[in-house]
Amino acid sequence: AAKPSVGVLWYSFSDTFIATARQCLLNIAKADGTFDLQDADSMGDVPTQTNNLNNMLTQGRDYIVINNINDNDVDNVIQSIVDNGCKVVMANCSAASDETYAANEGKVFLVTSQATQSGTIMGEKLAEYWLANPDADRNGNGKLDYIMLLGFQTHYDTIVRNEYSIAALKEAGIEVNNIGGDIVCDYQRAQAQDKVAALLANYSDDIDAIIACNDDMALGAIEALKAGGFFGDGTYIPVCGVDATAAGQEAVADGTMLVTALNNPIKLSQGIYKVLKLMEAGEEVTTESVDIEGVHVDGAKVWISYIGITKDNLEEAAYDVNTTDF
Amino acid sequence: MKSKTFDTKKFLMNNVLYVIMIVIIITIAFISKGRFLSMRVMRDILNQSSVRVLVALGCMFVILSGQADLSGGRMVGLAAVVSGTLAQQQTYAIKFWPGLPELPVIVPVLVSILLGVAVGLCNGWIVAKLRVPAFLATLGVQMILFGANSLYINKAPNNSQPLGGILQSFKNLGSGNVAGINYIIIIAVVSAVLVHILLTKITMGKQIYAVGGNPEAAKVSGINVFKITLITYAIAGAFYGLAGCLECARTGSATSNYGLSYELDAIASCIVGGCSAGGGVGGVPGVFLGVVIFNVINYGLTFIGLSSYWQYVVKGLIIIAAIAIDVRKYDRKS
Amino acid sequence: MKSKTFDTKKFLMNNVLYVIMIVIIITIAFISKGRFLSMRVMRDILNQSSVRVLVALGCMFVILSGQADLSGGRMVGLAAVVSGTLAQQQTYAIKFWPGLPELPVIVPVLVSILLGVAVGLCNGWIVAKLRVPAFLATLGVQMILFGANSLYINKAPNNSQPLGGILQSFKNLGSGNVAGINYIIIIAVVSAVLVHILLTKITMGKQIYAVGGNPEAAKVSGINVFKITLITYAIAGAFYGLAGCLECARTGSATSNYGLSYELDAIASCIVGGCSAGGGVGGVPGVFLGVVIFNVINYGLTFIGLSSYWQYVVKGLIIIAAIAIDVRKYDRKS
Amino acid sequence: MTNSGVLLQMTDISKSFPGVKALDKVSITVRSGTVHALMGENGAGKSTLMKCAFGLYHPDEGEIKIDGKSVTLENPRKAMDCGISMIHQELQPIRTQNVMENIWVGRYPYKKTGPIHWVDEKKMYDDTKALLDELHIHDIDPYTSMGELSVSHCQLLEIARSVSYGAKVIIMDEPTSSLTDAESELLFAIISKLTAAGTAIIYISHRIEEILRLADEVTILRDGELVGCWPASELDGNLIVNRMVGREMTTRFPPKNRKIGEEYLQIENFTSADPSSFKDVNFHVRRGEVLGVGGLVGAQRTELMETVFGLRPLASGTIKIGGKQVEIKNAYDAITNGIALLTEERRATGIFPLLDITENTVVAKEAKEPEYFHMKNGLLDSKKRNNETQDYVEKLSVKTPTLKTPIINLSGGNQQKVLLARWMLTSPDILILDEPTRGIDVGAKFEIYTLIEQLVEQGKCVIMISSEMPELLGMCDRIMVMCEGKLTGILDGETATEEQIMLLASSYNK
Ligand SMILES: Nc1ncnc2c1ncn2[C@@H]1O[C@H](COP(=O)(O)OP(=O)(O)OP(=O)(O)O)[C@@H](O)[C@H]1O
Ligand SMILES: Nc1ncnc2c1ncn2[C@@H]1O[C@H](COP(=O)(O)OP(=O)(O)OP(=O)(O)O)[C@@H](O)[C@H]1O
Ligand SMILES: [Mg+2]
Ligand SMILES: [Mg+2]
Repeated sequence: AAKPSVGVLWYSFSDTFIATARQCLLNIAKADGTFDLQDADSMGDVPTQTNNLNNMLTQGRDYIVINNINDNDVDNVIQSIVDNGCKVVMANCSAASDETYAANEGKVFLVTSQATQSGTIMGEKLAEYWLANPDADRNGNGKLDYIMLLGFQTHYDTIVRNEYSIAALKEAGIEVNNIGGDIVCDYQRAQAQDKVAALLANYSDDIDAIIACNDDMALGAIEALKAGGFFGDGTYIPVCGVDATAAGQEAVADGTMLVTALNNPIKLSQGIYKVLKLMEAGEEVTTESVDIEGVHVDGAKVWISYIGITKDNLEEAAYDVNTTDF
Repeated sequence: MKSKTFDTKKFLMNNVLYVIMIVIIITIAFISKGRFLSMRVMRDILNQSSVRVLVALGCMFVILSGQADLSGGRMVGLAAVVSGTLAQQQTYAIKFWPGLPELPVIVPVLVSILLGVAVGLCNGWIVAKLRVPAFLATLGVQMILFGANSLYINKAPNNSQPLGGILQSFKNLGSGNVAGINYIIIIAVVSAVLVHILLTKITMGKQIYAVGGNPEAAKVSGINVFKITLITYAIAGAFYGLAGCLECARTGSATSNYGLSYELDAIASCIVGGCSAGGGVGGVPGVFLGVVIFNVINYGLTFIGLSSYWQYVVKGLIIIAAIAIDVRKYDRKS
Repeated sequence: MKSKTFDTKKFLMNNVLYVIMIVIIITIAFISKGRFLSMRVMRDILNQSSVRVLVALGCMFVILSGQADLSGGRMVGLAAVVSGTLAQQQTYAIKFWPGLPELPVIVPVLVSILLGVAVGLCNGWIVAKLRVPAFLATLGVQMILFGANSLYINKAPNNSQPLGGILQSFKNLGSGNVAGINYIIIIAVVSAVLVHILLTKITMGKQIYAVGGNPEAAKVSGINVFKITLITYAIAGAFYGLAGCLECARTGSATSNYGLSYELDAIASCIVGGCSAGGGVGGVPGVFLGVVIFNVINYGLTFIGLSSYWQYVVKGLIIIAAIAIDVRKYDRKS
Repeated sequence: MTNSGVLLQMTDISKSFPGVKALDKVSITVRSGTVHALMGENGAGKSTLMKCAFGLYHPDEGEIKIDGKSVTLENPRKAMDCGISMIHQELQPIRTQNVMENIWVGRYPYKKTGPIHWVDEKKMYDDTKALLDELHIHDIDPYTSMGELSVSHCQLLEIARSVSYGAKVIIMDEPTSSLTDAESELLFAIISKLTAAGTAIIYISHRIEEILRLADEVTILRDGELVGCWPASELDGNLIVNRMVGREMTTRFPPKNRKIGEEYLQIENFTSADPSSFKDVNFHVRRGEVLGVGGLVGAQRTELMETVFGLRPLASGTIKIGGKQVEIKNAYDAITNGIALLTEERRATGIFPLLDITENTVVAKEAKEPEYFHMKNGLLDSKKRNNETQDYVEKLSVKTPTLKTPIINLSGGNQQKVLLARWMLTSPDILILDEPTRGIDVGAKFEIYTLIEQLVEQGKCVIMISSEMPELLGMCDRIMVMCEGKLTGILDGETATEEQIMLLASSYNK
């Protein structure tokens, strides 16, 4: 008999995190061999995701794994998949309404980190640094003057990282001041580097911190800071990133990046695959049956925790993309 | 007799592309063990082509008149967002315009189209009156549109979130059907037919070809080149607006990123469909075919599960090979 | 006397853009209370312009010869990734080519350039021999390049991670300087001067203008249009390759997304700088200025802390306004 | 002269371009039912004056009156509404559209439903057919794509178009320059029909015989200034020429002093790869000889010569130069074998419109001998390029403000001279000229003939395709005549007559 088939819709193959998770899921599926698994790229675009989903449904897949970006139409999207006779794993995206999970018990699961955590981690670590270093207020205005480097404007991760990092700072009782407004760098290093260079030329003495919605942009900012004379002679500006890419970890190691929030792509892939296996076997999805460290199950929701990676816990950032365990 | 030779040639030309498309379809069908040859696949492809057909039809007007238009994609995005904000449920928590009553479906549609026309008139005016080269003019407008869209969607309480809570009646426009044929397919086909009539049966259509074929000759023959330029951009804008509105209806959401690089796809479809980049040559059947070919490739390669990275490579190769074969038929004739 | 009038016109023409640029600079300086007028800002802007100048110079060759090239941006991306993988430290955990010894800086540079030339020759061959319209040909190549790049960078153990662990010697190429002037600025300026000489003082340069000015007439005059087309695309490719390699050196990293839409910026800079999209008109000083204007705007608007969304709007408006004023100067004279 | 019947009156018109005062207080008065010839050397300002009358240029000063009413002609549409139509000297048709669309462009016949104007294809076809029939243009189908037609057919259609407006004043800017004699006769018949009906024709031509035959009045310009206006009856050829060039000119052709040598170029069994083109053509040219090529439109003269030059594919046949068989696959091969070809379609295959005079002149020489203009360091020697260009500009009296002027800004005749300079500069052994004096004024023609004469005296070969009989008879040692792709005869230049040529040129016609 033909293997059960899985269609995976990733938000964007150009995204480092997704590319890694994707590769890992492919590796696991190949090694395990239970499923016939194929994936597609939504290219960061809702219409493309819609097209690809139709395509998958037409092919008559048994399972759909969807890294949904059509955030505000989630319930419809999921319901339409279920109505086509597929079971769904929502991957690394915002949750559907509770009714949707209730109405499709055993057919719809969510495997995700809480994206908001990534913002919170950056905010908390920055707050810690700020409170521990009185001279972190470089212009002495009593406010934390920060630059916020955004990915794509309407990308969910960008929105929550922006919002929750600042919220965490305020939570810690710190007054903040934004410099440069919304700086959109499309998650790209070169753009971040050029824009931070320009901001530095004007606000060199004011900037207290740089928050970037991913490591690439954080690294671009660090290059610009280096070119602007920072880091060399003890002048330091904290830079926060997300993803804990290999290059990001290096920067944390050499002290140029304060923190990077790790959303472990391996755990995401493992979690997705585990849920697929459990559904195929008709078993219940629980924290115990999923059995991945740092992952807990709450009904139909499988949560993976972000961890903040700093100099002190670098070893926790290590993961092996080529693993085939799950 | 001469007119007959010409038609045969034209017919043959279209044939080459049809043949190529059929070859692609058969190949994909073969790989997918026949599953590709189903009504559902056909409907999917037409469905996905619909919005693109509208964008390409709009773009075609500008290309026929000998100009270029890079603003199409971002106009689609703006229209998607604007129509989305006008078609939200009363109950939606972060309704964009909290005070706004639920509007009939026609309102966001009309607003999108009118917005498109307005932007198109700007494009045309900048090109024809300010004499800014079309590439730069429409690139500039593209940036402005994206900026405006970003600012708009960033308005509180929405704060850059993808639009949600779209009215079911509006979404039906994008996903509903009559007798199994989706509305958007009908809209695209009807538009194509109307444009075909406009271009071949109406004096204005002929004038567009004349302006694109040789603007100087058109001018000395008393054609108001300025007016024609304005009109082509305005019609293009109208189609982009309609397309954006339908894209929102179809997906039930909208972000400022909608429509990204649709204009390049549209230009490519037009040229694949036989439009000359210099203007004056081309028509609806070719452009329609061009769009469908692109969508067959996109859909088909995903259908057979080719990895996205390989899809780029294969798609690039197919386009180049198809056109390289397609241009060959001119050889035999001259 | 007569020749004098003409030169004044030409001088004035360049002046208009210079004047516009100076107005922009003064406005920004005014807003930033003078801080914009510093050596550091100038150096930053030139620094950020350098890679773009190289891409625009390459693109200019193709535009001058009357063709189009959309493959530039993705070629930059491919060259950035390839050169990055050839310039990693031995000790880097996920070294792309684990067995590879540390190579001298010149190797990745040369490989990038040669790769660019090879891709350029493909472009030229598809356009000139297969007669695929340049827009489609280079769009196809663009897709293939991106696909190839994505596949390459996805190779284990790297698995699509941004390249890291770039050798300091290689990074120095991008950020080092001599006498306070960055290497990349020197490379850009020297390239510009060489290209200027090639175009104005070498027969081949003149032939490129001729081919762009009227390919039929060029053919009749004994120019090998095929060869010139190949050469222009190859030179363009070489510049893209060099630019990509420097982009990697400058940022100390590379992903498959590097270079995204650089080709549009390059085309826009060329046209702002006075190149005709139809070919045969334009030159290095204009293109250089065009690139710098774009970078002054980009840099300046960020400098004064204007939010990205507003930047799009303002940038679009400035481009349209600048060119609308720029074309006016022809009026006064005829 | 009375003011009766004055249709168009232009008074004190001035117009300047960068570096040129093209018109300086020029006046012209055109009467109903007359042919008003406008004459002057290349660059005298004829086309510019007419473009002012047609609303394409706006005069810097001066007044235009139509039917006694002062008008401002903002654009061609306005001029047309005022009853003016024009045959343009340098206009290209819309190649992508068919014949009838080209004729009715901008005023397609239509049927109205509400605001919609449906193109009335049938009426358009019938009207075209009727128009072409009326003008005795029988061999063009209204559905033919314009791009497939020869230059002369395009020109005939341009004439048909201008007539179809039913205008009161028709401006004809060198209407016969790309027509053969037979076709020109067609035009003359049309003109007499029109004038009989009261239409006024403004007629620009460099062919004096035509002027003397057609014109009622002649206005002569020189260097943008009005020389004067005379009734044609008071003028003869010499008077016109003298007033145009401002000096005595007695002969039309330079004295011949030819020493004809051995056969140098031999064409054997030439058959085109295009089955509808020439077949099995054999001819030769001797050193120091001018070989004329005569024939009607469609005789495939152009195709034959372009094939010799390597621009079109050959099915079979050989070329021998100086007794040695050579292979010519493209223009470069031809040029390096000492052949030069001045093509017929100046705009399409001749000029580089936006490049300057120097670039336009040196391009072929540079392709042939890249080192020729090099300095010792391998860079181009601008001075040498300019000097050699300047030499030819003077030798051919090209009227241009500077060497840096884009060639598109030159008058048509002066563009032609620059192209001639381009080929002379390659110092060819075999110079093929396809309608070399098209649009060239008498003075310049004489200069070109003199150049040809000098070339043959140096033992070079010249092949000259021409549709101007007097030119063929006046310049050629032998005249080869073609008809529908076949060589129908070779006549001796000394003894040949126009009748003989015509007979051979039409000998394959039914
Ligand atoms: N658009 C233009 N820009 C610049 N100069 C021009 C332009 N048009 C014409 N001229 C110049 O004006 C002068 C008159 O040109 P015009 O075309 O009227 O001459 P013409 O008498 O028609 O000559 P020909 O017999 O060669 O056609 C020439 O010196 C020409 O170079
Ligand atoms: N009857 C025709 N129908 C279509 N195309 C034609 C016809 N006659 C000529 N042509 C085209 O016009 C161009 C010139 O052709 P050809 O050599 O036949 O003319 P020619 O006798 O040299 O005329 P001319 O005296 O104008 O130079 C060629 O491109 C040819 O294909
Ligand atoms: Mg502070
Ligand atoms: Mg003239």
